[in-house]
Amino acid sequence: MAPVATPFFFYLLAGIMLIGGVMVITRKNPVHSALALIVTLLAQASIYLMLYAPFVAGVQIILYAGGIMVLFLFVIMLVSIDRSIRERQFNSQWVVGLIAATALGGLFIAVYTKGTSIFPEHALPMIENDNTQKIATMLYGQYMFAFEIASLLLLVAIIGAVVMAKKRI
Amino acid sequence: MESLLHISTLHYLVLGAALFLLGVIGVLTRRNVVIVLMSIELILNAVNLNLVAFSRMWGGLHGQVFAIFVITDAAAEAAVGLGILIAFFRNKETVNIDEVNLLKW
Amino acid sequence: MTDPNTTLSHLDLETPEKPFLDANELVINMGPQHPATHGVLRVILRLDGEKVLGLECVIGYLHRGVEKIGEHRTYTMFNPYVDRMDYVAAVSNGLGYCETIEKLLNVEAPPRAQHVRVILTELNRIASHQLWLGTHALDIGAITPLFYTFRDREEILKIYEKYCGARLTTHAFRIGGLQYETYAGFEQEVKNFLTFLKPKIDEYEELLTTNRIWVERTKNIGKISAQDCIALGVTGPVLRASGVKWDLRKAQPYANYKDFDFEIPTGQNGDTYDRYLVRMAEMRQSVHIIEQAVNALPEGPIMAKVPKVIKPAAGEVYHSIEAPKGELGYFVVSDGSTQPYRVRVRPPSFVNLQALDVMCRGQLVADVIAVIGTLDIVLGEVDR
Amino acid sequence: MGAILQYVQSYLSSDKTPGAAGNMFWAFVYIMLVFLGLSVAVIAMNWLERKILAHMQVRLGPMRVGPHGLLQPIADAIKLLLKEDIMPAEADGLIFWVAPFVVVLAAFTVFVVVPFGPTHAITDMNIGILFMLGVSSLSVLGIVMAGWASNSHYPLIGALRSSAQMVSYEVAMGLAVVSAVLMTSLNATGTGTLSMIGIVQAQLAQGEWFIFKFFPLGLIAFFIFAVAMVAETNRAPFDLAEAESELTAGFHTEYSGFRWSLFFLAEYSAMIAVSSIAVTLWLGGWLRPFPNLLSGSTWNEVFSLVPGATFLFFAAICFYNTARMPKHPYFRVQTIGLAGFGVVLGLIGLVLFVPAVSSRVQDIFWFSAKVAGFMYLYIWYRGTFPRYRFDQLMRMGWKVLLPMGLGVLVLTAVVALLQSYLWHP
Repeated sequence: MAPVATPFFFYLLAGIMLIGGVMVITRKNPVHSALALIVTLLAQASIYLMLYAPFVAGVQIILYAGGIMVLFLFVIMLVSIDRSIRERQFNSQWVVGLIAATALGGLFIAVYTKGTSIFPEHALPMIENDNTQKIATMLYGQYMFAFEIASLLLLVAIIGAVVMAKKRI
Repeated sequence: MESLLHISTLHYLVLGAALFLLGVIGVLTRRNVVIVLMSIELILNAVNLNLVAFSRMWGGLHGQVFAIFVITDAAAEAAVGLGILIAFFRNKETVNIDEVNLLKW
Repeated sequence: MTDPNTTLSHLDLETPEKPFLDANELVINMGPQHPATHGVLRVILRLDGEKVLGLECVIGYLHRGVEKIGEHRTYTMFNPYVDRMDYVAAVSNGLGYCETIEKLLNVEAPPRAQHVRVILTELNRIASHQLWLGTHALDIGAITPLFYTFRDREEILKIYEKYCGARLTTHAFRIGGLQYETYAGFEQEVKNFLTFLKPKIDEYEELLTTNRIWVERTKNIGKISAQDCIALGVTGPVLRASGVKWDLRKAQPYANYKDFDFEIPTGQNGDTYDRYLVRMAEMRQSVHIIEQAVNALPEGPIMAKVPKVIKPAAGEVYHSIEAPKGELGYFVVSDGSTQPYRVRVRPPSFVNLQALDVMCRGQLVADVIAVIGTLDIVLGEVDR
Repeated sequence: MGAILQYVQSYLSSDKTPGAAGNMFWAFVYIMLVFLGLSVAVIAMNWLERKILAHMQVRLGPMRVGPHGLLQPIADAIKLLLKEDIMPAEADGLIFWVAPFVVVLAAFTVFVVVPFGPTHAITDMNIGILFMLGVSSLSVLGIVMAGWASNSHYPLIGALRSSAQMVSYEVAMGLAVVSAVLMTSLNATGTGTLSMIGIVQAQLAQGEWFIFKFFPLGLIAFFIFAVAMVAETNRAPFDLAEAESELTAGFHTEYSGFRWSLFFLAEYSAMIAVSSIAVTLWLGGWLRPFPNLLSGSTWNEVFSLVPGATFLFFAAICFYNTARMPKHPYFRVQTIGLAGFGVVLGLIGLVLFVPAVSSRVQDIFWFSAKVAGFMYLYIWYRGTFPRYRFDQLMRMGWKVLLPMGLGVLVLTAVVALLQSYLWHP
């Protein structure tokens, strides 16, 4: 069954994502932030499904929500958070940060209001059924080099993480 | 109203931009390193959303492939970032980004 | 995270509160209400992650003042109390006490009584080892051996029940011999039990000895050297598993153990696996001893000439026997009255428990459980 | 009204899953059926585990509530529902409250794609197996949340342990799954599939269950998965997260009553879920045994009788035990109950002999029978093995299973490549 990009689901998921995003940056307790981020990520996976990208959605769930976020939670539990909760939550440059972010937002609005015309009215047709196969062909064909580089990056990241986190090597 | 009910690529882009902004605000204003790292994840996700939305718009898969690369990158970034965080925490016993000032003597 | 109420002595645990990732951090109270501490033992663990940096045992939760009670009871009246110390090896406790008082009185139990004593005590050793095996395996996560050993231990308890009416705290022996003559068919029942038990011991070994997980969980865990054992006064299977051939039944024969032929099983590594093997071998040796004793059971009286009111001459005596858990000693001081002036018990569990810290350092939390199990402690005896 | 009826009927002749056919009514019915079946399976599993474990351990197990303790799980459920729901004062309320639901949700959602038969699945996703692995990995989150929110040492250590364990074994599990998925691509077009139904159909097309494919490669991959799935569900001998001798009860130490029972429910449905992955990937899913050796319509007929015969066999066991019940007025109700249970089983068996029913239900029967085999294995492990220590567990995951998984994956690819060159040069 082709996913139906109904407005209802879009606005529901977008609402969840935005609320989750706001929670991420406002909660005192990092565990709450992480859980809000997980909700955001899962909603985003659903949005990927609406965008005819089931494989990316699956990867999003398995890697982001099931992998990276567990890592985050793990670390949050390892470092004691009692102290940081009692402290001030926002840094001293928060006014500057907000102004910069607002400026960036203004930029986005400007670009999107000006550039709407370049988007085609209707999206081009897309077949969902062999999405995974096609992605696989591209990953192992056209993007082979990038794929290998990414694997190298992961290897470096693993070694780096181990070197930094381990007390005695 | 009509444009609100017909979900076009622009809707996804606006959502992505909003998430990006949230992430930027988080990175710029929070003191807790963990939350800063999570805000970076938000930014990366906003980018992914745009990539997949554009991929949908053009009917190609390059955007999706690129999104997968970004997710890989995010995993690497999270692993290294959290590794640094743990090393930092062990030395300073805090997760406060204001105190990451070893270069400032 | 640190419990402010923990009393700390040799383990300088009073380091300031430090986060979990750092060394010397986590202090955990295991027990006294922990399912794997075999009663009310409280262990203060100092952990680095899951690695044990040191630990301290806090005991006394089951203290009933048995030694003090002894000073206010006559020699005969105190006899049942000793059963309540190591309640899974009550017969051994009784044997030790009775022999101590006999030594004080200079009487000797008649041969038939000696034989019956050996039979019942060795049966008790088997029962105690069975209970140890079941609970030890349960601690390591194998739940099935518990039911097998309890099924077979039941047969021993049935023999006790038929002999003296009690199953656990038997009060089987009296000063100077036995209270009861064996019941009709006692010898046959014991023999039947031995033929029943031999394949069962193989069955326990089948479940565990070559089980890879069991071997991985017990080999090189809780190692203790022979020197450490001797320095700490550790006795029993724990000492023998470290390679010291020391068994009071051979070294200072009591009762009539010198009449029987048996081996002292020893290990080499002093780890949990060796202690397991030593205890399994001891069960087979006990079977062997009982076989000899029951086949050579002499006729005759079961009670020596002991006065109705026991009033030993003033003096003191120390006598120890090889209880299932190690050297069980009684030091009794008499002032010539009907009540002991002082009774001091040297319980094997209490002394063996000292080795816990040595055995657990550098191991993981899960190994502490295995080591507590392998020490085979009974808190009733530790706290008395 | 007629339109609705037509909508409902339109699916019946379809050869697709309700999700694929886009029929919301039947999708809903299937969801309800799967949910119901799963609940019944968990209840039955509860009883069976206690009984089988008890018989392994020379004891009887529950005997009081109902004949042979058949009503024990229901009594337990009532007890758990009526118990006071305790929340520690220092706990993080919201997370403590949400955690069990997350675990249950993750455990139940995976059943959306489990194929009980070619048409008996709620839906058939293009990314089926990826979806299953991904969603089942979400249950880690619930466990971590529960352990952290309890604000107590033992639950926290239990949660850390189980999250580390599940994340580690997911890697080996994923590699084993990939090698099975690789085998699906051995067809004319050379493209495999991630869809659960597609995987079983690939086994049907290749005429071989993947456990026997490229012997022993399929077997090794299956073995890796079979070990990893026990670790993934936190069951013995990998039940470190709830090792009662070490951590009292692990991450759910502070839970009681209804919410504790949700963890219980999630654990068992997760066991069923991973078993169904294993069955789908390596044991031919809903396919009947010996499709090649005992082929032909006669054998098809014979095998179609098996479901009914199985139920009749269970009914016979019930009647045998009814006859063995003590003849005492005290046991009258229990005897009648057992006989009634036997009658119900027998009636189900008889209904299963009706060809129309049998042909539709056969797939479900074979699938469930294979899953039941795995459930028995779980119980058997629990009765036999001691518990691994945490570092040993990690060493096994990373140093044994992971290299093995990589090796099997590479070898499978090499063999598949050689085969394709030899066959289509």
